[in-house]
Amino acid sequence: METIFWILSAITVLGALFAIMLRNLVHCVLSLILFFLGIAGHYFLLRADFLGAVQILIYVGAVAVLMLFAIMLTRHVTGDEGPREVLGGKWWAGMGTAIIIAGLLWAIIRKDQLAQILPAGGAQTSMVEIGKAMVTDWVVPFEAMAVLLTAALIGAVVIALEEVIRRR
Amino acid sequence: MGFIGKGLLDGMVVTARNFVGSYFDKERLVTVQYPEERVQTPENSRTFPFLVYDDNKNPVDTMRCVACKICETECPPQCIYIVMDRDEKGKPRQRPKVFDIDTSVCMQCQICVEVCPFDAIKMDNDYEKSRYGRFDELVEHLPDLLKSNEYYGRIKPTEATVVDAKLKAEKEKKAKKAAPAGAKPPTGSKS
Amino acid sequence: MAIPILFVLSVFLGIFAYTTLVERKALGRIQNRFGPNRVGRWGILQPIADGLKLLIKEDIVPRRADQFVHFLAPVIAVIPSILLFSVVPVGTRLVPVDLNIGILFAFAVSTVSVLALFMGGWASRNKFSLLGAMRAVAQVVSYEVPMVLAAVAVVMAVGSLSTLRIARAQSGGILNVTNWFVFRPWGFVGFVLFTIGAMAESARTPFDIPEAESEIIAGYHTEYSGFKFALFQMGEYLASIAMAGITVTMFLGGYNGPGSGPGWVGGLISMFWFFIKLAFMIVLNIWIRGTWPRVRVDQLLGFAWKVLLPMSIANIVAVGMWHYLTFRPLAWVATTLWLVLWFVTLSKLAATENVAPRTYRYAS
Amino acid sequence: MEAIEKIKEVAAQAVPGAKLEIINSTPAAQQPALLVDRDHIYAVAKFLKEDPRFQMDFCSCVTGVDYLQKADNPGFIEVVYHLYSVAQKHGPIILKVRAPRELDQCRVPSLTSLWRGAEFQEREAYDLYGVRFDSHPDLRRILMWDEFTDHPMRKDYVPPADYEWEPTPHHDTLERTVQVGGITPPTAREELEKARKK
Amino acid sequence: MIQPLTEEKQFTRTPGSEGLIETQTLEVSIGPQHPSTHGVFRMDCVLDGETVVALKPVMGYLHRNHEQLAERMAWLGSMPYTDRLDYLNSMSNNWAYALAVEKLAGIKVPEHAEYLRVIMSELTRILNHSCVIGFMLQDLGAWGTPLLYAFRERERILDLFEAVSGSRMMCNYMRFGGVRVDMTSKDLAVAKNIVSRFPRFLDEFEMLLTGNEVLLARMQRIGILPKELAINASISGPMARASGVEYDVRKIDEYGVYGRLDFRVPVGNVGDVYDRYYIRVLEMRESIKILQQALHDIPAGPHVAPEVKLRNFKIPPGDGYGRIEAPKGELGFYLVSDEGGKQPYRYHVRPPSFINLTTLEDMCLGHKVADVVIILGSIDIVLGEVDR
Repeated sequence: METIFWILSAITVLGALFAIMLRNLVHCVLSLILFFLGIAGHYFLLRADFLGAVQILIYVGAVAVLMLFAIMLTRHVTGDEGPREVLGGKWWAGMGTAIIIAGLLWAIIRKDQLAQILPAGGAQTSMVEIGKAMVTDWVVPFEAMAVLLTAALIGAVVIALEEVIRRR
Repeated sequence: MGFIGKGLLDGMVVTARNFVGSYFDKERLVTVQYPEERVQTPENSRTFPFLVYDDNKNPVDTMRCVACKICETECPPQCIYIVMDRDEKGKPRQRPKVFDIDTSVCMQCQICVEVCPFDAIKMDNDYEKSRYGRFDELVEHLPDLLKSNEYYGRIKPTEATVVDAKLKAEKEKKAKKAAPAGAKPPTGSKS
Repeated sequence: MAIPILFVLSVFLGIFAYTTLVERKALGRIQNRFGPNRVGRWGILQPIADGLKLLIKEDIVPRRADQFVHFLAPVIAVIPSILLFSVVPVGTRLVPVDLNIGILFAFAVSTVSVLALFMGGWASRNKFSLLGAMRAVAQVVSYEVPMVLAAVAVVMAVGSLSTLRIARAQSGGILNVTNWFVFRPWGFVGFVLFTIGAMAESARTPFDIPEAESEIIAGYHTEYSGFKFALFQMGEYLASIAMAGITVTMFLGGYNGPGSGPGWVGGLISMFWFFIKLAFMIVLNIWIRGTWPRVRVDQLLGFAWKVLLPMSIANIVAVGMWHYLTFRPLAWVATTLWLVLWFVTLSKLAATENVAPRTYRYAS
Repeated sequence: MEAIEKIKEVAAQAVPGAKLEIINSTPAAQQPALLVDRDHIYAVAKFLKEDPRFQMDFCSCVTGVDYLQKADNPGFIEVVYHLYSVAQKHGPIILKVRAPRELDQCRVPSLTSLWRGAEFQEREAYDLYGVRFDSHPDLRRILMWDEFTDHPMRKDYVPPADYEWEPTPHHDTLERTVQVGGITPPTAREELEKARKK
Repeated sequence: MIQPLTEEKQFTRTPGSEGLIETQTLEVSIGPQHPSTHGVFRMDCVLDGETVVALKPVMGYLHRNHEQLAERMAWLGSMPYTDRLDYLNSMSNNWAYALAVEKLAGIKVPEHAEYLRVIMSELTRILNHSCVIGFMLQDLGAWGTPLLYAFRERERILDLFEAVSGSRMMCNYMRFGGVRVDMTSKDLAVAKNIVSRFPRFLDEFEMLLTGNEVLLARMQRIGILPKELAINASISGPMARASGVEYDVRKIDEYGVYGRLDFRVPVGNVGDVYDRYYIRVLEMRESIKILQQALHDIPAGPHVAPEVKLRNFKIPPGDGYGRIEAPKGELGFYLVSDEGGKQPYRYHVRPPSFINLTTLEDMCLGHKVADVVIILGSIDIVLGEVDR
């Protein structure tokens, strides 16, 4: 288990690093997918099967593919981008961010109960519990999210329609 | 009209019928498995020309071609090359010394056959002429081209009967014409 | 656990090899030809010959291609297809992995395969490949939604995502047959929707637009040769076989059939039934491939969003009705009416002037 | 439809200044043509297309013919238009127009603006005969490749001697190929030697 | 096939896309090596996404200067070369050339020969149309099923051609003043058999295709060619008739014995790909009618005019144009004879499929790449004829 954890972690971190460091945009997205898959692997390792599957389904199957699609529609898909400097001259900004995140993480690990290792309940329970939680305790945020997404959807349609009309 | 999707289902009925039919109906499965099975080519079928001779024992002397070069001039892609044979004194011998047909150029149009006044060149129906070489091996020379009248009669019986009858009649006419003139009767009858 | 996995790897790869042969033979007969019949009797060794040929072919990579991604794409194409088999219950005693989230896992894995198509098409640096990749992405993303929704109907009826439990839910009834979901109104509609979705997902005719050979040569695998090409083909065929297996599990009763049961004998019989049904699905695929022309990419997307999606949502409602109307005859009538109503409405909406019979006149 | 003399008369009235002439076909074909001068071909064609008596709305065939210099004329390129009427189902009226053979003077007005059907055919005539059609929308080569410089259907066209050796039984062709040089397979030389020995 | 990708040349901005999402057009060269260009033909397409915004046909890859070859040989010598123009329909090509020469030389063709010509050319027409529909469906992605059904029926017709003329495709069957060989009574019986069973095949073909919803959705309202443009662009044959042009050379010129035969000319209303498909089906049915009459009425007599010489055939100086309704459209031969008259001074083919390509771009604009190939398929080109 331990070994698998480390391998997965390495994959995840490498994926994340490549995603920001590679030159070619499509390569970046592919690395991002690697990162998503690593995260999904972690979920599986934690026996949160449902979350892992959803992670793949949503992030790999939909989000990343949409990103690729967007790149293809708008960019020079076949051409390489010019050399990109990671961080550029603003290395101090990156350092600052890293320090802040490290501090936060440290605080969380020290204090919060999130860091406590809970007994894994298995996939079935996790799925049932997620479902129950969604429609009981968290029903208001859940619905709010739904409304928000619907609004975004309608907005996108309206914008697209305007363009279609203008094009005619 | 029916419902949406009826046309699609109709199509599937047709293909299913053909699928089953191909196992039972010879009409539906027209493929011929070539090296094992062969189609009987019809009599008129033509591939490349050959030269007809009459006597099996002496093909070169009894070939009908007189090297008149009509086919050479009329051949649309100009795949025929003829050199007339001459004896030592340079007198024409009324037969070709060289008769080449380039089968890579020949387009099997049969015009040489039609224009030949001597019925000397005819169309073969042998279609297995593939060779390994692209150049010289595809040029057919006189020995390859000579084929007997029996062979001609075998591959194209109807046509050959007509030709034979015509030649015979011509010959008799010639003999009749020659006889009163007091010349020698023809020897070495071809019939 | 090892034995089922070995079983999956060997048996399904064999099925893949011979599916290609059966497909070529059947297409040949549909088109009044013989099909391959030269390698061995009835061409029985043809798949082996094909494999050997593809193995020893030169592997050509375009000079300007993205070498690494170009190499990676065919590998990625195969992995999810093989993973899909892990959740397909082949018999009562033979389930490779009984995941609680079986169906969800299947969908999650199958979405990854689109990445392979995209990577292959993008990395080839060929405009036709690129067009193919774009089409593949658009198509798979669109068809995922109605397909998942069609599966949701079954999940709702069973109350579980586990493929094994879905299969078990369809046992019983007369001869172990009448309880198959396809013999329910919502199940039938779901079956049709899911089959269409599965065909589109695995890019089979009439939805083979990512590799439409008459339009964009070979789509995303235009620039692949040799074994990489074979891997693409393998991934595609394996995915379509696995999708057929999932369809069988969800709608056609899975391994259930007359005589199937928990014992060893029943287990063997249940495997027999499963493979019979799988063969039926494969033959249906081939038959359709031999008959229908290909749809166009925008029509395909329009069909997915305008017809399949509303229909699958209506189907979910139908399952809800089925669940709450416990008086079965009433449930039958109500769900059937509901679904027919939707079908008719959607057909009316879909039928524009573009699809209409014509009349012709003769010149005077 | 009226006889060609009538058409000539009507056209001469409609297009003042046009020099018209009747050219006969072979005696059996009975397809006399109307020779129009270059400056008035467009007007005559437009008239024939639009006049309700003719309505020649279908330009069936456009082609060039190269007439070499002869005793009685200096040689010219002739462009022939075969016009039919779909509306009245009659025809053909054949229009001919002549241009000098010299490439820089070989120009005639394009009739593509009257009949789209002439577009590719005029391009073909340009490609094969070198006739420049003025105001043609897209006068490029169509059958030969763009880099080709000559016009192969002209009667005085000499094909370049750069063709590949073919196994021809005609030894003069073979000889010429070898003489011209270029890349000839060794078999060609052997073949020639053989032929010479014969 | 595909030019190397150069950033500057490859992408240009879509016209009219200012202020919208920035998209780039893609220049794709469909052909000359492409599965559905029916030979070596190229279409330079500019695509916006999948939509065609510009398209230029490029031809000439199969150019062999057929016309110049003909000007270097005797009149008869070109006859076998006409087989190679539209290699699906050698019989009607032969007829067009023979007709033009007969027109120039004033040869009267015996009636028996005229009937033989009608039989052969109508058989050619059903052969061509069924194959074209097959090719078109191939372009639509039907995996060759309709094409192979069409080939199955074509096989019987080709067998008849071989039995009569000696060759399946390069028939070289017609001669000035008639045909080369007479059809025996056995051949006529075979022809009758073909004709009697062909409607059954057509019914099966239509059951497979005509009502198919996918096919309707793919074909209807695609590649519309308006009637005015069709006439103006000299479009002929089934393609023009699908656009509503009531023009059939068989009816207008009444060459051969068509004046005596009873048949109708189907005409479409919309002028889209579907009309072009269905007009061909209807034309096949009419051809069957013609064949039935011709096979029934065929009189006895010589199969070739006896006064026409094979060798030293000469035509008096002058020119002339002869045309027929070939399966692809109006096929004409413009011939000029010079002094001597032993060979053509000018020999020009009016190839229908070449001229029908004129409006390819007009029909394709605004449609998808997938439609371009079926529009091209519905034009029915044969590159042997386009490039000559």
